[in-house]
Amino acid sequence: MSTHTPPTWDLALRKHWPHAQHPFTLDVAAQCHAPRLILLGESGSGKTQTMKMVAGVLRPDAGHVRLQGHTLFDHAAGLHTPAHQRRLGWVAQDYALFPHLSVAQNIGFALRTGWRNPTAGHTPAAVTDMLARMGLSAVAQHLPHQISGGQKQRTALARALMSQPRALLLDEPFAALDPALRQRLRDDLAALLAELALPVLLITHDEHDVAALGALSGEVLRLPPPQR
Amino acid sequence: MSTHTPPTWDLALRKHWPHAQHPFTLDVAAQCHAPRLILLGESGSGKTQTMKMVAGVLRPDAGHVRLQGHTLFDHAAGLHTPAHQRRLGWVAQDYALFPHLSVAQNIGFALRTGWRNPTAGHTPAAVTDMLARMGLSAVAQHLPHQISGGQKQRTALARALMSQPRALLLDEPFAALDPALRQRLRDDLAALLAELALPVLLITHDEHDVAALGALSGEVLRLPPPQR
Amino acid sequence: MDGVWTPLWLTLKVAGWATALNLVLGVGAGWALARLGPPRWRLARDLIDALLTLPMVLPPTVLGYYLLVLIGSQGPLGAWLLQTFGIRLIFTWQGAVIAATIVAFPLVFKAARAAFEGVDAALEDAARSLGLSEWAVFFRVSLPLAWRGILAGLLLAFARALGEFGATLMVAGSIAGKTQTLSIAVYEAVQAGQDDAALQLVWVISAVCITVLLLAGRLSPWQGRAPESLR
Amino acid sequence: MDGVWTPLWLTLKVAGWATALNLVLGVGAGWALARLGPPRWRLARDLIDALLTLPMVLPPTVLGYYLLVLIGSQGPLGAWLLQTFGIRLIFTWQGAVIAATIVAFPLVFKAARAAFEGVDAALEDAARSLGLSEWAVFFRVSLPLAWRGILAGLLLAFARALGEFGATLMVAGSIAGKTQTLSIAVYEAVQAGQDDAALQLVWVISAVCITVLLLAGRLSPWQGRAPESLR
Amino acid sequence: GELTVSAAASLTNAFKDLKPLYEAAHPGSTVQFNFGASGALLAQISKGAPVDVFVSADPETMDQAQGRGLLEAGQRKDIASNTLVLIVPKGAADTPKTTAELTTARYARIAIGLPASVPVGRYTQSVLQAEGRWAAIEAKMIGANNVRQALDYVARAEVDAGFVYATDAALMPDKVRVAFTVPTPQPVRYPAAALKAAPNPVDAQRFMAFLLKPEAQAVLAKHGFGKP
Ligand SMILES: Nc1ncnc2c1ncn2[C@@H]1O[C@H](COP(=O)(O)OP(=O)(O)OP(=O)(O)O)[C@@H](O)[C@H]1O
Ligand SMILES: Nc1ncnc2c1ncn2[C@@H]1O[C@H](COP(=O)(O)OP(=O)(O)OP(=O)(O)O)[C@@H](O)[C@H]1O
Ligand code: MOO
Ligand SMILES: [Mg+2]
Ligand SMILES: [Mg+2]
Repeated sequence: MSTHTPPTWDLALRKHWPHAQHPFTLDVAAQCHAPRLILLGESGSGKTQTMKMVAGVLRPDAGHVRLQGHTLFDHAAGLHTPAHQRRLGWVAQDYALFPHLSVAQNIGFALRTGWRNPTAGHTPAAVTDMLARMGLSAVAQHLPHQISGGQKQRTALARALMSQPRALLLDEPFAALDPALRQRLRDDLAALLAELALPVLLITHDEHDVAALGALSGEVLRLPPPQR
Repeated sequence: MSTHTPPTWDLALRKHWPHAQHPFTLDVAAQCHAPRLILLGESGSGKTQTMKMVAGVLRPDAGHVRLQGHTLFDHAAGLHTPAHQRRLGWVAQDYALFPHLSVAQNIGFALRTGWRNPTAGHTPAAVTDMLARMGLSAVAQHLPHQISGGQKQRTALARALMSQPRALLLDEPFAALDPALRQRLRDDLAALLAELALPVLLITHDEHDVAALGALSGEVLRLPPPQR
Repeated sequence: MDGVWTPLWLTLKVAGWATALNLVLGVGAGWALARLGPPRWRLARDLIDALLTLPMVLPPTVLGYYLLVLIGSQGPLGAWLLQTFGIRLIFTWQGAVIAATIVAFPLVFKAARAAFEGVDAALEDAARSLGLSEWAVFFRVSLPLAWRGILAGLLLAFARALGEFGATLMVAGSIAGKTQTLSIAVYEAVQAGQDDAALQLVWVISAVCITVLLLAGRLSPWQGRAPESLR
Repeated sequence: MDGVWTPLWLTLKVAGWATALNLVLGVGAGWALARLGPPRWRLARDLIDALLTLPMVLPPTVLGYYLLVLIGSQGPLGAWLLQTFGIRLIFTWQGAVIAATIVAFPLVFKAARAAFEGVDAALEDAARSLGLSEWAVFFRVSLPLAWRGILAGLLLAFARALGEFGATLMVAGSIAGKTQTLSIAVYEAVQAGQDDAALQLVWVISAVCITVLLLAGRLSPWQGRAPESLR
Repeated sequence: GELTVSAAASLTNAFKDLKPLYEAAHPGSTVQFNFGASGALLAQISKGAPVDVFVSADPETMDQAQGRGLLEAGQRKDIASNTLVLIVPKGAADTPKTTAELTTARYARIAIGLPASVPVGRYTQSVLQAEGRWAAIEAKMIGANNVRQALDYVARAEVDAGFVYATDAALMPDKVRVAFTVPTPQPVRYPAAALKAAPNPVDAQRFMAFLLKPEAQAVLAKHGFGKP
């Protein structure tokens, strides 16, 4: 790796939330040459909000976001790539599944970016494969409110993976899974990541996740505890 | 403990979900004399649905629910205590926080059962205490969409504890928390439970939770994996 | 401008009462159709829904005529009211309230039904489990969460009640100072070729409507999530 | 019954077009007010909202009169249309469509605004992050999730367009077989004291309305979560 | 006492001028008017509206009232008359002299009150039928909901001619021009009657008498009405 290689993740973000009782200011900066960046911090320290800013759905007050040398956001330069052009596979903490679409339709959502949703009747082969890999084949035609917490989380993960992202943003991707399944998916994902060489920004509370997904080639960004 | 003491938890539940592609049938039975019953099972095996039937928000097709000898539901006898008379502190997997109420109002929700919500201005002393205990004082006046995942989970837990329940139903109560906070709350809760001698029905993926909350005086009900 | 205050006050009284009655009736009916009965009664529900929408589809004058047939002192309901309580509704402002209420009812009812159907049932379950009776669940969870949609319906109903004159005119007549509302006055001014007076009244009625709508917009204590995202 | 078919067909044509136009206009305006501009522009938004509700508050006949002034061949808009495109709207069924559209517009607009405001912005964000442009987000997420509320508004608008005649009649003139709608026919029958004929027409119009409402109820592909809980 | 008079809408302006005269002549009495379409007024009266005096715009409506037994025979008196006129827009190039000219291609649209419900339309129809021109002119007819609407159409030059009452034409001298007076087979008369069920029979009789007094007739004449 030459010294001229730009950092995988180059984040500098400032954002202030005004609130009558308890305003919150987030100020993070990290340059990470490893492909994985792990965000750690207490509950409420700003991990999820940081990830939203990287995803492009929340606009920082100042700073920049660069991925492998590509600038996605630069306040000073007035540059802001809209979320839909960032191609980042984001798994939100609360999953954000589309309640009007089946599990299969949710997973196939990003396969077409036109103005029509995937049809309910026909499931593309790639989606069928993904369903099987995630152990979701049985609930493929269920709506989100008809599946369990763990099934929801796997659907969100599968949906992000199907979008052919150039990086993954994972907000506690295995929190709702039982240990066996968590282990399996973690290994699966690690293999996939090794293969695709995808950069990852990961939020997790589980050291095993860190070990499996980050330790080999990861750095850790630790957020300060929230002011009380 | 005399042999005549009724079991703490006496569950026999059957429920069928018709679904065109993949119907699901849940059939669980357990008699547990220990105060804690731990529900284990793969993702999608029916843990959350079982808990909903115990809480009384989902009606089983057959069976019964008895808590320390009190019958809450008996299909054969046509008996069904409505949820609002069961006094079970239920922490749902997705928290089910009231989006129109602040964290403090959510926590104080059950203090009055009349037709008016707790006022926004005044926070009762009991709620203030609970906020402090849960590390939520700073976000007391925030609305649910303004707080983090872990803060949501703690709010749900606090709300259930404030309702003076005669048993607790906890659906992965610490999944969204970081290890340090999890440890602290788990110990807090264990102490509280020991003091109040409250029966608990617990769903968790974390062996440490089992160890801390269940092992001393717990039994485990293992649900069969979902049919694929 | 002097002759404006009496009809203005009367109009506000009639529209206000009609809106208040519809708050109770429309919200009640909307809630019942959204929440009562098993899901498979859908056809029955949709049929009742369609029937309750009918006041919208009849020309107001025609509706007013049938109302006259019903509550006139010769009509089945009117005769009973007159004999039992000595109440006469024709040519009274109370009659105007009834007419305006019926004309505007579907607006609140349909808005309320859609709004209640959009409320997450899991939140109602959570409230039940926290010890709330069905009544308390309604007032503390369902109603606040459906309020945005219901308020939209109520404001439409208020505006409609302000502007309605077909049915009102039939039932209440157009008696200056007694049952002549602003919109009837506008109508009469236009009919009588008094374009200036008509336009003046149109300004008044529009100003009233805008004021009330703006004030009522503040009535929504929970504004919901402001769109924070970027676009 | 023979004389029923022509006005019936005309009525459906006018109401159908008015509803379709409002689907575009009302949903567009509702979305714009719900999603555009920063939250602090709330007063401006509420003011526009109130202005767009005004067609509701004017008696339809009066509205029709002003419409005549505007789009009549001497009116500013009408004269321009006539000179530029040779289009004359007065006394045509297209004129009736315009009148009915304006009268029913607030019903769709307000329902749509409330429905879009109820859509979870986090879902729209998720769709953006999955590569969807704003247009695609609108059609694939916002619109389906707001559809229940919008449909309620559309059905009201359709019913209102069926029943409206004050403004329609003013603009379209009652030309037998050309612009005479069912509700005008009912109105005339009632006015002329032909109670039997009126009642017959009322049955027809009610049947049409109920049929359309029931059919449209099926138009909601996503029925949302059926209340599964107990009560 | 208080007197309620239901009067045809076309009398609105004239009757409003009568009110102070009557009240001055009969101290202690107040009149309230209820203006509307004659048919609607009849419907209200026959359904029990508390009306003392009814003034309709055509004899037919009063005949119906009599037929329903709402007034004693001999109680009705004609109080005014009107004339049917053909009007054209002020700026019209030429002025027709006879109804025959209306059948020419120069007159494409003619506003006529709907004969089924608008009295002026009924008079027009009977004139044209007697002249044998109804079929030709009906094809050009733009139906108006009431006479005022026909007047507006002519005033705004949306139609080439229209049939209205002389009193209506007098409302807009600067916008319409009276082409000629149309002689009607039956004269256009406004009958008035005190009603059987009048809550205030004494004042009803007084008002009937007042309507025929010279000062009242002078006011009616000022508004363009003819002698009864
Ligand atoms: N709209 C808002 N207004 C005010 N404060 C906000 C708002 N949104 C978020 N916050 C605050 O921002 C802080 C960071 O939230 P964030 O969701 O990023 O935490 P987190 O690190 O992901 O925590 P967790 O591990 O519990 O999910 C929280 O303390 C929260 O109260
Ligand atoms: N309305 C429904 N229709 C059909 N199937 C349903 C419905 N609701 C739930 N199920 C099915 O019931 C099963 C049990 O769900 P439940 O939420 O109880 O799982 P769980 O054990 O809590 O899993 P997790 O650990 O992932 O939360 C799931 O496989 C789900 O697909
Ligand atoms: O449609 Mo109406 O009768 O003019 O209010
Ligand atoms: Mg978080
Ligand atoms: Mg679960």
